[in-house]
Amino acid sequence: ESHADSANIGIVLGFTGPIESLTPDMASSAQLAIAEANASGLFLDGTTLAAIRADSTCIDAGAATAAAERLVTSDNVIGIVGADCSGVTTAIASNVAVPNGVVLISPSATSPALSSIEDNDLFFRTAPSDARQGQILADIVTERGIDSVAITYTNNDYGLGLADAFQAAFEAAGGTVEIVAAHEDGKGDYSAEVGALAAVGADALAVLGYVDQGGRGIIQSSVDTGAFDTFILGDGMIGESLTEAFGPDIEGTFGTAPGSDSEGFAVFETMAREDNITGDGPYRGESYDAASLIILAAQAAGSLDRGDIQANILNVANAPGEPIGPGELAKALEILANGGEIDFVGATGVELIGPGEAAGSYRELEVIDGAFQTLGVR
Amino acid sequence: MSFLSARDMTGGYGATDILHSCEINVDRGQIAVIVGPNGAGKSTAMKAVFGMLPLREGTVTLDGQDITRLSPQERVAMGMGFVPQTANVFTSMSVQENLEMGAYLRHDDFTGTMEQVFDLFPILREKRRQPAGELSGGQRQQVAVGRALMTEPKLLMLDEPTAGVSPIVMDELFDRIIEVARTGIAILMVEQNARQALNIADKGYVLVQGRNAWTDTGEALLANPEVRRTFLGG
Amino acid sequence: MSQPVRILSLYALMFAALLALGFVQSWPLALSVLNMCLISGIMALGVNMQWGYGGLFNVGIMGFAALGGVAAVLVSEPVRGEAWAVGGAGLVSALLSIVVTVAAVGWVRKHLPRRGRGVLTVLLLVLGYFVTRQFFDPAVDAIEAQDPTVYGNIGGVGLPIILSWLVGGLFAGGAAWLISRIALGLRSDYLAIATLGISEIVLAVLKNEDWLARGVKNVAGLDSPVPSAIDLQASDWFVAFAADLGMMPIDASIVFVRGSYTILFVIVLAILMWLSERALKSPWGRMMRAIRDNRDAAEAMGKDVVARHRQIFVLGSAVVGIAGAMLVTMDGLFSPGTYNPLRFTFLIWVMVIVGGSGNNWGAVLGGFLIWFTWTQAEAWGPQAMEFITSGMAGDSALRAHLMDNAPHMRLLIMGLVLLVTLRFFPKGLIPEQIRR
Amino acid sequence: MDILNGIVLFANFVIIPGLAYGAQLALGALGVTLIYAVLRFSNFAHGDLMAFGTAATVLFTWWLQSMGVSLGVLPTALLALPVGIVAAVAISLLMDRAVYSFYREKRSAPVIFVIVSVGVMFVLNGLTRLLIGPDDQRFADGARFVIRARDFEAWSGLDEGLALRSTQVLTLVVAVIVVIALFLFLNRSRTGKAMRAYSDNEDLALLSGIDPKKVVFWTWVIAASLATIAGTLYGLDKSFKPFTYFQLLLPMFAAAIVGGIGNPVGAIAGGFIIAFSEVTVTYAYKRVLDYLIPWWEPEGLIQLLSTDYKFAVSFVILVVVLLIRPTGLFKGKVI
Amino acid sequence: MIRVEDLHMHFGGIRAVDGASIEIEEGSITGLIGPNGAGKTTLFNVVAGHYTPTSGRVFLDGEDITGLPPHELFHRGLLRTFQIAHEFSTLTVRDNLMMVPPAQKGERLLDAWFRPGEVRAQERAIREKAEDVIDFLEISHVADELAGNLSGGQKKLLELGRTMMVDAKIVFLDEVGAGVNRTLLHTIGDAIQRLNRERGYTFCMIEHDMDFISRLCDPVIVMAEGRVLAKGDVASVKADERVIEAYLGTGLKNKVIA
Ligand SMILES: Nc1ncnc2c1ncn2[C@@H]1O[C@H](COP(=O)(O)OP(=O)(O)OP(=O)(O)O)[C@@H](O)[C@H]1O
Ligand SMILES: Nc1ncnc2c1ncn2[C@@H]1O[C@H](COP(=O)(O)OP(=O)(O)OP(=O)(O)O)[C@@H](O)[C@H]1O
Ligand SMILES: [Mg+2]
Ligand SMILES: [Mg+2]
Repeated sequence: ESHADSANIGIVLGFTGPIESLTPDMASSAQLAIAEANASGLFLDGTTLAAIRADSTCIDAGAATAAAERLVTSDNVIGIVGADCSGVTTAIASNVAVPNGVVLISPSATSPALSSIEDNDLFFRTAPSDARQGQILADIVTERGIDSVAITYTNNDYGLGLADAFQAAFEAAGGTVEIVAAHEDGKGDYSAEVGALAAVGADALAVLGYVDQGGRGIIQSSVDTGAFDTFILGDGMIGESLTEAFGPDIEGTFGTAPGSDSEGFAVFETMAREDNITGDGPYRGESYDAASLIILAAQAAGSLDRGDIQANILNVANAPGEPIGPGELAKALEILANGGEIDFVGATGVELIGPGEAAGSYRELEVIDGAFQTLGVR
Repeated sequence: MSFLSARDMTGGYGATDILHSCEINVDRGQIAVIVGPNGAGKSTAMKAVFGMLPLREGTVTLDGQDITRLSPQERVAMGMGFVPQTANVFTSMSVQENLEMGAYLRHDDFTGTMEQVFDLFPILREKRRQPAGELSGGQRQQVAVGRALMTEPKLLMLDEPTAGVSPIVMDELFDRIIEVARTGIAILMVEQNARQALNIADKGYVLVQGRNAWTDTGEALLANPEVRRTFLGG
Repeated sequence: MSQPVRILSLYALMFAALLALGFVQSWPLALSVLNMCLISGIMALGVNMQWGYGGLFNVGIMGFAALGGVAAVLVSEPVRGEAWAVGGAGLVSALLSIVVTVAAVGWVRKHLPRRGRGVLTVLLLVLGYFVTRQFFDPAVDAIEAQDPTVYGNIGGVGLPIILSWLVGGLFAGGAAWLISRIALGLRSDYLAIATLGISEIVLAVLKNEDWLARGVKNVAGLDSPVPSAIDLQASDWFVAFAADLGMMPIDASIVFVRGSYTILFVIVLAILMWLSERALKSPWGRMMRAIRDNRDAAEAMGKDVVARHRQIFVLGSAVVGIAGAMLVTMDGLFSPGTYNPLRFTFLIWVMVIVGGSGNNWGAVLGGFLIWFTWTQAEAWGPQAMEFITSGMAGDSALRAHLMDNAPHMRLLIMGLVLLVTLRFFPKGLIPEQIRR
Repeated sequence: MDILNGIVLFANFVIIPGLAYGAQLALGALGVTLIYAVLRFSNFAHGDLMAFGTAATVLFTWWLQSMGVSLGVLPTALLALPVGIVAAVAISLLMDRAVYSFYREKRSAPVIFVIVSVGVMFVLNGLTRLLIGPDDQRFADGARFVIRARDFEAWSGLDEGLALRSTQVLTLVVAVIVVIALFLFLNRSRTGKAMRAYSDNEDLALLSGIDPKKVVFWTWVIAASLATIAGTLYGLDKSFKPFTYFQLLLPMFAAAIVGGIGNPVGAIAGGFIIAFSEVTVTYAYKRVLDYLIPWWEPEGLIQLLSTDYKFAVSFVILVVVLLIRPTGLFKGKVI
Repeated sequence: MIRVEDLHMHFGGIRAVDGASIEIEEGSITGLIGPNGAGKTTLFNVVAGHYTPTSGRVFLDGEDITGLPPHELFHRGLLRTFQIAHEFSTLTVRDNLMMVPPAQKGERLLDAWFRPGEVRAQERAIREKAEDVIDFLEISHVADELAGNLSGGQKKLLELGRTMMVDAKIVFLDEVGAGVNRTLLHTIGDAIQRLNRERGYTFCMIEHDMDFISRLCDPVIVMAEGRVLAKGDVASVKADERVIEAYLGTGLKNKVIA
């Protein structure tokens, strides 16, 4: 069987707009996987992969649809990594991916509602649904003996979903949630939110937002006014820039981030650093994994056909087979070429369950001596 | 050649010409008055002399110097002052500030001139702190003239300075214009109160459809029955 | 160039560009861009009514578009009996207490003497607020607790979604009517900031009142007034039909779906355009322009300026609402997070001004051009950057930095297109036609 | 003691943040209002001009920091500020020459300028990101706090802390100085009056010998300097991210308009109104009241409205102010 | 016909109208004169509904019309012109006139959309009327020009023309003569007299041109500092010492030196 010399993978992320500061690193991480496959020369007998980026704008469904449409119908991508924000992701899934039969793997859309869209089994995500994380986070908080918290979440489906899950689990475990307040990302000032949050006298503040967005503003304001010292962080808040900025001020702060073993992610971090991906925003590992899945599924299918790729995603993502960590794509391609089986683990411990989403194991992290340390995996 | 000499002025706002070879001359110390029906192009001629309207043809010279290509503010610097017919005060600025703006290019002490203006228009002294936009129509007109007087120009151009001012103020104003002219300043004005204006005019221009229809001394024009009938209301 | 010739040639150019997109890239893409162009054109038409005819500086377009959008949800979603069972009574009671409060306040303001009226009004309002909350809060909590990850809202009334285009217009028009009672006395920029504020309030409500349309959790999978591509691909007749046309079933189905929308949108636009043109060219249009030119004089000439302003404000907003409902229908998704002022207010304004305010054809063309650029600049940006950096060494740090930030060329290019167009057409592509 | 605690608590979470944010908005609004007052349009590019000027300042600050230059307790960025200002002024003048002047000559309607400024906004938006990228950048150094909350507790023996950041003090002081200076400049100085005259009636200004080029030049110089100062102070206090600066545009406009656009004093007042309406209405007063009225044991948080509606609230207040005073608190312009 | 009772209009501390009481007889041409800033225009503005007075009442035919908006007064037959011309600048001169007649079918959207025939018929009639007015004012050469491009005097004529488009009961003219060519002003004066005689219009006019006033007006009301200073026929007013001192003056001091 002969293959084309080259094939395209689409990356649809919000390069402009509210999360423009997160997306460059996510895209680079996805391209890291593509570069790795290309470097190995093993992908489908030497077919070269190219990444084509398109801008989802995060919020403008119309523009995102047009962008994805371009990738699919004009650039003939074999699969799409993306999108980011749930709204545009839904729009792309139902208006472009599904009608065209193209696989869409989102590294960051975590909304539970996405589990139930009509996707013809074309939509996958490497970021787990928020429900589980909320539970785990609540467990950790309870175990640490904190029994009253204030919650602030970024006002979108991710934040709200996570906040709801966390609140439910925490209250079920006997804790009290004193106040829940949303914050909008990208605003100029968060003293109003912090003022309200601080006024209730909770032991700790759960910040379920993004590390370089409103979440950071909340922490900044809280630290500055001395409102809280301990923060409970969702996965979107984990990032070195936080410890760089606030280091000693937030000692003892803890949180969760997806990932089965700290090793895998550490490897990925090193790879990323070597590739000049200097930021530490969320969803970089997930992006790498999403791109890897498309590549591996194509390899397993032995074809660039969109339908074949879709059929193989779950096969490569889950056991049985040889576990594959980050940086081991060459090995995986080799195994698949030889007809073997793999279980892609990647940077974040990929395990797709149910309607094609990550099962989600989480690392528990704590700020110790001004840096995040992994305490364990759940 | 006259102090101000505009010759052969032809041009307009768009495709059609409003002015057709229009000519206007004023000497130092002279009062020249332009009269004519509405829409004849009197204001347009004034604007053309002041460089606010591009001329297709013709030249304007001041004191022998060709100023046809100069911008309005360069002409101000050369000693020309102008009171337009409409929108002739800074509505959001106080009366006093309006007068100060008239003296914008002067670097000497102009309090004396301002006192003179206040003496001429006593109401303005009372209203000096009020925004000009809140003044009555006639009061505004007084501010406008006052502003131009503040520049102490060598050539003073007034477009219907007496429109809307009361008779007593109009008389004062004409008196003052005569006085100003006597100090050697050239005065060019458009008037619809044509009879009074021609009365004090050394020179009168009757403009009809952008052309010089009659040019003569004020007296002679007043005496011309044709002019009287068609433009001065009998 | 005479006006009709100008209109024809500019529209021809625009369609040529869309055709080129179809030939060079793909037809589904061209059609989806065209559909959005049509929607943008309608929105621009609505804004043009307000600004171009009436001189009303409405910067709350986003809010009206969102109201139209929520209509799509409320009209088409199936009735959720469970939600109404647990919270319906509460919601209805809350609504009733609002009505009673408003009626009471109205009565007080009409019948009581000036003195004491203010205090009583405030008292009544406070009382009404608490009574309403009394019914409202438990009802909302109950509704939102119903299966929150998938529903947690009251659903809709289960009618065909295409009806929502009308309802969306009514919603937006109704809101505009309310606003006009409050804010239309304001002028120029003051009206602008007030409408902007009100649209932010509308959005805050849509984002945070989950019981209504799920708030930031979005409503996805809305009905479609046209057959779905998947169904078409699965039906034999269509596959056969596609084969007859010599197209792949997938491509054919997508073109079919998009094309159906195009036809619907064109019909709506045509009707609105006919009404607007006719209105603008009638004595009504003359009166509106007179009001815009000089409000005081129009008032002195016997025109009820306030009523006319209200009328045009309501109509224009309703048109925006219709477009908002159409947009949500086509996306199959209602997502309040989508609505931000840049995209839904300022971009529309850019359309109107670039196209030519005061001229319906201009405003619609502006909608087309700006939307086209908005989507195409997305691809042009990186291409332009590729070109700019092509002279640099492959591994230069500057090049890497520039390529990384290439997506931001999108806005830059958008800006340049806008500036260049307005430079050559300072009054818009098809300026207001003043002489008749 | 309790009363003191209550006051300190309120000051720490409402008064001080409100003042600081208000001053930040006010500084931005001043620039908006100045452009509006003189050039007669709402400049949508102001937020991105702020971002651009600040980006230049940030880059130069980094260079200075890398050279080991520092200002001790004060942030190094203050040293870099002139460079940022020069950059912002340069780009403003360039934009004016390339874009706005054309429409001025054409005597275009204000709305054309507004839309053109949206175009300029897009361009600046792209340029800033090409220059420094879209990310969050930190460039603050020096002493962050005048008083820390914990230190205050220890020092005063109170239960509640009070934090005061140096940037807050700096912003407030600068805002006050700038507004006084601007007010005096516009109302007293020759150039300032010329600017007002020009904005009032361009033709008549020409007739008075005012050089429009000079007026326009100074307007941009001042507006761009204000933008850079505002942007840098804001960035020092929070952090620098271009997108946030764009987002600041709306509250800044709201501030300028509610105060009465075209009026510098109005801009300041407007800034504080917007800031305080955000902070006070959504604040949960429970603990403050606990201190002040110990015998009253209120249920709930005594929060007038949840923070979800913080923007809605500030806009409601804005609309109410406008209904009472249709051209803003300080009689703004109507164009 | 119009009765103004103890009218006050204050702007902050400024008392523009300060207790003026005026009566305008049906069928008269009443002149309103007075020094600049006497409050004449402000009085007009109050009567025509542009300002709500600080205190005092205005009656039209015995009916209290204080505070009614201008457009309602228009429909009761009360028209006014503006001292500073308020033309509709982006409408042509003809459209400026044609927009005036009330109760135009085409101004109602439903009719404009669905009854084009009736609208057209009405338009024809209005257009004819507009042409008459244009001819009368001698501005036919600029009939298709934008009103914003007219000369100062032409705008004044247009102001007057608008009031001629309808059947009014009473027309308030605020210095229509200022800036209008004297010969044309004569014609306008004739027209005013004709309208007054033939159609029974009542006029109240502010004017500074005493010749014009003398020719048309009886009676004449003199205002100063917000109050009525004198009232009577032209001759008596002209002879009134206070009026001479405050308003008329004694003529040029510096006589012309030939
Ligand atoms: N909006 C306003 N605010 C403050 N003062 C005003 C306002 N309108 C008018 N005035 C003042 O009221 C007084 C009367 O003004 P008005 O325009 O009625 O005079 P007038 O009699 O029409 O004079 P003229 O003959 O010059 O037109 C003036 O002193 C003027 O300054
Ligand atoms: N801005 C303009 N654009 C186009 N045409 C104009 C403009 N201003 C004036 N005109 C036309 O030029 C002609 C002459 O106008 P101008 O203002 O010079 O008249 P005028 O003699 O001053 O009349 P008046 O005594 O009424 O002030 C008029 O027919 C007028 O319609
Ligand atoms: Mg004139
Ligand atoms: Mg007057």
